[in-house]
Amino acid sequence: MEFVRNGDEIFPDLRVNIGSLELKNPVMTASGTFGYAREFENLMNLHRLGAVIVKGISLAPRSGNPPPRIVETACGMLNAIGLQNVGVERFIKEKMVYLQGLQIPVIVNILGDSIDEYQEITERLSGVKGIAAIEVNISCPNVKKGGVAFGTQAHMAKAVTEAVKMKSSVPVMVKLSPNVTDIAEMARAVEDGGADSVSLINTLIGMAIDLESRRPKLANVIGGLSGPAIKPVALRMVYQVAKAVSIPVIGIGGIDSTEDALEFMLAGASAVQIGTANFINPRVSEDIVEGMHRYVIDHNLSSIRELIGALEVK
Amino acid sequence: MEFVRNGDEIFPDLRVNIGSLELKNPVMTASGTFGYAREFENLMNLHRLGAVIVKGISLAPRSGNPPPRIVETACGMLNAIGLQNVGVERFIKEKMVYLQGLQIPVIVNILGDSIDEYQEITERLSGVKGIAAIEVNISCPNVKKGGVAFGTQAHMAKAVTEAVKMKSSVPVMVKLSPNVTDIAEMARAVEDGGADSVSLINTLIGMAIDLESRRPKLANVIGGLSGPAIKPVALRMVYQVAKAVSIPVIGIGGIDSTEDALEFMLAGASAVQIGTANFINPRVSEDIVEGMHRYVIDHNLSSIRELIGALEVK
Amino acid sequence: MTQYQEKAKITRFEQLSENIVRLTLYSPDIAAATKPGQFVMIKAGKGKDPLLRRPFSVHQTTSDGHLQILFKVVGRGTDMLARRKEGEEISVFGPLGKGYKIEKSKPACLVGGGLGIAPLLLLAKSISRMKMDTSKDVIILGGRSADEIKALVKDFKQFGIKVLVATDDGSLGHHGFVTDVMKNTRLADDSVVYTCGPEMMMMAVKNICAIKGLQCQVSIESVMACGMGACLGCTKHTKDNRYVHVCLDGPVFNAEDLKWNL
Amino acid sequence: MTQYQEKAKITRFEQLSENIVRLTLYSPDIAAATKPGQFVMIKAGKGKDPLLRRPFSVHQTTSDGHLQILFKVVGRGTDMLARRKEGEEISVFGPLGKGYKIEKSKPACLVGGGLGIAPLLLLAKSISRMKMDTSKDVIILGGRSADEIKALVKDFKQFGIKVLVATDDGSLGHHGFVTDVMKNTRLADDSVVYTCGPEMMMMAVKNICAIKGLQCQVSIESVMACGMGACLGCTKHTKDNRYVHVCLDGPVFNAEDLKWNL
Ligand SMILES: Cc1cc2nc3c(=O)[nH]c(=O)nc-3n(C[C@H](O)[C@H](O)[C@H](O)COP(=O)(O)OP(=O)(O)OC[C@H]3O[C@@H](n4cnc5c(N)ncnc54)[C@H](O)[C@@H]3O)c2cc1C
Ligand SMILES: Cc1cc2nc3c(=O)[nH]c(=O)nc-3n(C[C@H](O)[C@H](O)[C@H](O)COP(=O)(O)OP(=O)(O)OC[C@H]3O[C@@H](n4cnc5c(N)ncnc54)[C@H](O)[C@@H]3O)c2cc1C
Ligand SMILES: Cc1cc2nc3c(=O)[nH]c(=O)nc-3n(C[C@H](O)[C@H](O)[C@H](O)COP(=O)(O)O)c2cc1C
Ligand SMILES: Cc1cc2nc3c(=O)[nH]c(=O)nc-3n(C[C@H](O)[C@H](O)[C@H](O)COP(=O)(O)O)c2cc1C
Ligand code: FES
Ligand code: FES
Repeated sequence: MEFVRNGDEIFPDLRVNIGSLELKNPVMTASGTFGYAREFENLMNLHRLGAVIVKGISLAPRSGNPPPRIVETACGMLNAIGLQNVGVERFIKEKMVYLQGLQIPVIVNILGDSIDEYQEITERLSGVKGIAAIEVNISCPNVKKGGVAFGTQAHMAKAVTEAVKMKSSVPVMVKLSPNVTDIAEMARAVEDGGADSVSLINTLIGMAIDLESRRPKLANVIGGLSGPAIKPVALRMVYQVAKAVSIPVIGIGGIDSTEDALEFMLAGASAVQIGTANFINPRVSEDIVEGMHRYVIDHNLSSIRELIGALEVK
Repeated sequence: MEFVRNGDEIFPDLRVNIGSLELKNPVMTASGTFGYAREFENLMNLHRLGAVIVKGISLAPRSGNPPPRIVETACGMLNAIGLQNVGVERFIKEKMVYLQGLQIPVIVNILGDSIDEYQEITERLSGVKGIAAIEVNISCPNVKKGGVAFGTQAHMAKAVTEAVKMKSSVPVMVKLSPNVTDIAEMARAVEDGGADSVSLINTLIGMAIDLESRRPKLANVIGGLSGPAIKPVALRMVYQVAKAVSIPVIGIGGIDSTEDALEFMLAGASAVQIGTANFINPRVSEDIVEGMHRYVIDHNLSSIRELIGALEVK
Repeated sequence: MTQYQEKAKITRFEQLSENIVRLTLYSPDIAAATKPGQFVMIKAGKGKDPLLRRPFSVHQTTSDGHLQILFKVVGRGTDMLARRKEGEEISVFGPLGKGYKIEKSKPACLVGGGLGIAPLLLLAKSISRMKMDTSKDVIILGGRSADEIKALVKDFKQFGIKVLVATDDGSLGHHGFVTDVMKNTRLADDSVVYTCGPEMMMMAVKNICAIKGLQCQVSIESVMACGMGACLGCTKHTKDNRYVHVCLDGPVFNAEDLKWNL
Repeated sequence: MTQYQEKAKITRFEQLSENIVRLTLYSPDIAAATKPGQFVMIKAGKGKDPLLRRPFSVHQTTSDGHLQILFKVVGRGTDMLARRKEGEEISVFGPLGKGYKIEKSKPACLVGGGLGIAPLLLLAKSISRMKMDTSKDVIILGGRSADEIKALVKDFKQFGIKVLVATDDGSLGHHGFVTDVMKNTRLADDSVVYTCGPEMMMMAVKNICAIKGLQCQVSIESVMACGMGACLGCTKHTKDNRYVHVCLDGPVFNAEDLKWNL
C-alpha cells in the first residue's frame, strides 16, 4: 500500500488530479451550499476537505430573489436563491482573507449575464492570492440572447469557456447544466473551448405549487432541484460525459454518503462535490473523506484513483 | 352546483375534454404501469377511471431487456423494461376483448423504431373497436438516425406525429420526453404535426451503480426515472408546455395523491396520468377520483375544469 | 384468483433471533385466499422513501383471519418493518403469484434454508391436511445456527411429519448443509421436492434432484416493483433463454425450467 | 459563537396536549452555549424524506446538559418527531441565530402566543437571573384553551415574575387575546417587549408598542434549509425592502426594522 504524508498523520492515498490541480482527496463542497466556508468552521474540520467551492460570485453584488426561496420536495429541495452574492470586490476584500488562511484549495464559482461579465470577473480574480481554480456556472441566462441559459447551447457554452480561459491565471472548471438534450455535446463544446475540467450536474429545473393558495411555492415560480432525488440523473450524465471527453470530470448531485461519492467515481468522476447534504449534516464532507479513507484501506487499494471510471459494463 | 348523472349515482362534475375525447374524470393510468388493466381488476373498481392507457405496443412482440430491470432510488425508481410487449396482433386478439368490455375509454400507447413502424401500427389499430385514442411514445430511439430518440428532435417528433395522424381514426395524444433542452419547443412541434393533445412527462434518464460489484444495477446500464422524485420537474414542464400550446395537456410524473393531481391541473393540465404510484397503492387512481369528488364539493366548484390552468402567478 | 388490499393490524410481534422477525397480521381476506408458496406485498414505512413495497412469502395462515410473515432484516425496508409495533397497521396486498403445486399422491420432501423456510410452514400444514399418508414425507430445515431456526423447528413438528435439521455450526441437528441431509435421506423414487432458500442451496438441491430423477419445485426471488404483473420488472431467464416473470409465473417454478447461473 | 452537532438522547417525552409535545434532550454542548431566542436544527426522521432538518427554538436548558424543545405537530416532520421515544437519539445542531437582547436595566414584558411561548421560557429564566429587579416585569401568555398552555403557565411561574394568561375560549385567564391583556396592563415607559407567536399576533403587539413607544423584539419564522447562513434561503424583507436572513440576522429582530405585510 502506498502512503502519503499529510502533516503528522499517515493516510492511505486519496489524492486526485484535476488537470494541473492536485487535491489531497476527491471531496469538495458545492457552490451555494457551503457559504464562504467560514459558516461551517465550528461544525467540521475544514482542513480535511479536498477543496472548497464558494457561493457563485458576480461582478456587482446581487440581492437575489424575494422569499420564499426554498421548498422541500420528495427526497429533494427546490431553490430559487437568485444568485444572491456580495459581488467580486467585496468577495475579495471580505471573504478571501479567511479563505486564504485555510490550508485548502479555494475554487471560486463565477456567474454572469454576458460573456463580457464572465470575462471581467475572471480578470478581477486573476492574481488574487489563494484561488486554486475558477468554476464557471453556465446555467445563468444570457441576457443578450433573451435569457436562454449559456449552458443550454453548445456554442454559447464554448464561447463563455474561451472568454474565461483567455483571462484566467488558474485552471478553469466549467459547471454544466443538466437541463439539456445532450450533456455530452455540451461537455465536448466546453472541452473545445479550453476547459481544464467539467463539473456536473447543476440543478434540474423544477416547480412546486401550493394547492390551497393556488400559487407557486417559490416567489420565482421555478427553481433548481437538488438532493438525493436527482442522483440517478446526475450519475447517468457523469457516466456519459466521462466517456465523451478526455478532461477530468467532477461529479455532483445528491451525494450524501461515501458510497454515493464512490459510485460517481466508478462512473468516471475524478472528484465529487457535496451540495444539499451539507444542510442536513454539516460535517458530511468530512465524514465522506473518512469513509473513503476506510474504504481504501479495507479494499486494499493502492490509491482511490483506482476507482475512477472503473465501472464494469459488459 | 352542476351535477352529472353517472349510472345511479350523482356526482359533482369531474368531466374534462381532451379535444374531442370526453372523459368522465381527469384520472388515467399511465402506460407501462397498469399492465393491460385486467391485472388490477380485483384491487380496484376499473370503471371509476377516466381512461386506461395500456402498456406500449409495437408492431412485433418484444421480449425486453435482461434482468435486473428495476431498481429503487431515493423517492423514485429506475426501470429498463425494454418495451417488452405482446405486439399489436396479439394485443388486439388477446387483450382488447377484455378492454372492450370495460365501460371506460381505452388509450393505446404505441412505439416504434422508425416512422414507418409507428404508421403501420396505427393503421393496424385503426378501426379496432373500443380504442378511444392513441398515445404516441416518442421517447424511443430512431434506429435509422443512430438511435437518437424521436422525442429529442423537434423535426422528428413532428414527423412521427404527422405520420400517425395520417393513419389514425381516433384522436392522437403525443407523449413527450423530458430529456430535452426545451420541452415547449417539442410540444409546439407536435402541435404543428397535428397532435390532438400532449402528455408529459415520460421518465428522466438515470442510472444506478452497485459499488460492491462495480457494475450498473440495471442490465441495460441506464433506465427511466419515475416516481415522486421527478414530480417537481414534471410540474415545471407541464406549466411551460401549457403556456406554449393550445391543445390540451395531460400531466404525468410522480403523482400519488389528489393534491398532486390537482397541482398538475393548476399548472395547466386538463387531465393526469398515474404511473409508479399504481405499484405502491394499486387503487390509488380510484382514491384520487374520490379525492377530486370531495374536493369539488368541499370547495364548491361548479366543475373540476375550473382548476385547469388556474395557477395564480403574479 | 382474487387479491385484496388490506390495512392489517399487527397482532403479534416475535423477535425470533437478533435479526429475524415474525409478524402476525390480522388480514382475513388475504389469509383466507392464500395458498402455500404465494406471497404478499407490504409497505414497510409510511413515507415515500423507501418507495416500493417489499415482497414476503406467506409463512402461515389461520382460520381466524391471521397471516404470518417471517423475515430477516437485510436493508432499509425490513429494518423499518422490524421496528413496527403490535397494534400498528400496515398495508398489505395479496395473495400473489403461483405457489407450490402439491402432489397429493406422492411423497413430499420439503427443503428450506435460512429465510427460505418461511413459505414451507404453510406448505407443511397444507400437505398434512391434504394428504392421507404423510409417513413417507420429510422436512429438512437448515440455518446458520440453532438460534436462527430453533423456534421454527418446533412449529414444523406440529404436523406429524418427520423433521430433520442441519446447521452450519452444528449447534442443532446435522453439522453441515441441508443438502448433506438430503443426500443421506432415502427418498422414494416418486418423491416431489419443494424447496426455498438461498440460490446456491436451491441449485444444489436441484442438482441432487436431477441425479435422483425427482421433481423439484423451487421458490425464487427477484426485485419487484408491483408484484402483480403490471411493471414487467421481475424477469428471470428460463433454460431456453426466454423470460418469465417471478410475480406472475412464479415465484414457484419447476427447477429444471429455469436457467441457473451462479 | 460556537456551534455543535450532537447525537442527543431523548431523556423525557411529554405530551402536553393532543398535538403539543415537549422533548428533553441530553445535549450538553449545545445546552451550555444557548442564549434565549436561539434555535437548533433537528433531523426528524432517519431517512431521506423529509430531507431537511426542522428549526426549533430552544425552550429551556439546564446546567446538567439538558435542552428542551416544545413543538406542535403541523406536518410530516413534526409528526415523525412526535413519534420518537425516550431513549432514542436524534441529531441536533446549534445553537443558531441571534437571540433576544436582554436589556438588564429596563422592565421586561414577554408576550407569547401559542407555540411562540417556546423560546420565552429560557428568556424568562435568563431575565430572572440577570436582572436585579423583576418586580416591574410581566409575562403574558396566550393560547387557544387551558389545555394548550396550562402546563406551561406553571413552568413560567417558578421565576417569580408576574404571569398573565389569555385564552381564546376563556378556559384559562382572560377570555380573549394576549394583546387585550397587554393593552390593559400598565407598562413602564421604558419597558422592552419581547415577543414570539403567530405573525398576526406579533404584528398586533408591534403596533401596540409603536403607539406606546416601546422597544419591541420579535422572533420570526421562515422556511430554512441550513439554519446557518449557507443556503441563503431564509430571507425576509426589511422595512426598506432589503433582505435579511432569519437564521443569521435573526430569528429575533427589532419589530420596526421588518416589513409587515399580512
Ligand atoms: C416472492 C418473494 C418472497 C419473499 N419472501 C421473503 C420472506 O418470506 N422472508 C424474507 O426475509 N424475505 C423474503 N423475500 C426477500 C425480501 O423481499 C427482501 O429481503 C426485501 O425486499 C429486502 O428489503 P430491504 O428494504 O430490507 O432491503 P434493500 O434495502 O432493498 O436491499 C438490501 C439488500 O437486499 C437485497 N435485496 C433487496 N430485495 C431483494 C429481493 N427481493 N430478493 C433478494 N434480495 C433482495 C438487495 O440487493 C440489497 O443487497 C422475498 C422476496 C420475494 C421476491
Ligand atoms: C427559528 C425557528 C424557530 C422555530 N421554533 C419552533 C418551536 O419552538 N416550536 C414549534 O412548534 N415550531 C417552531 N418553528 C416552526 C417549525 O420549524 C415548523 O413547525 C416545522 O418545521 C414544521 O415541520 P413539518 O415537517 O411538521 O411541517 P411541513 O410538513 O414541512 O409543513 C406543514 C405546514 O407547516 C408550515 N411550515 C413548515 N415549516 C414552517 C416554518 N419554518 N415556519 C412556519 N410554518 C412552517 C408549512 O407551510 C405547511 O403548511 C420554528 C421555526 C423557526 C424558523
Ligand atoms: C441553495 C443552493 C444554492 C446554490 N447556488 C449555486 C451557485 O451559486 N452556483 C452554482 O454553480 N451552483 C449552485 N447550486 C447548485 C449546487 O452547487 C449543486 O450543483 C446542486 O445542488 C446539485 O448537487 P446536490 O444535489 O448535492 O445539492 C446551489 C444549490 C443549492 C441547493
Ligand atoms: C415500469 C414502467 C414501465 C413504463 N413503460 C412505459 C411504456 O411502455 N410507454 C410509455 O409511454 N411510458 C412508459 N412508462 C412511463 C410512465 O408511463 C410515466 O410516463 C412515467 O413513469 C412518469 O410517471 P410516474 O412518475 O407517475 O411513474 C413506464 C414507467 C414505468 C415505471
Ligand atoms: S413485479 Fe411487476 S411484473 Fe412482477
Ligand atoms: S436557512 Fe440557510 S441561510 Fe438561513
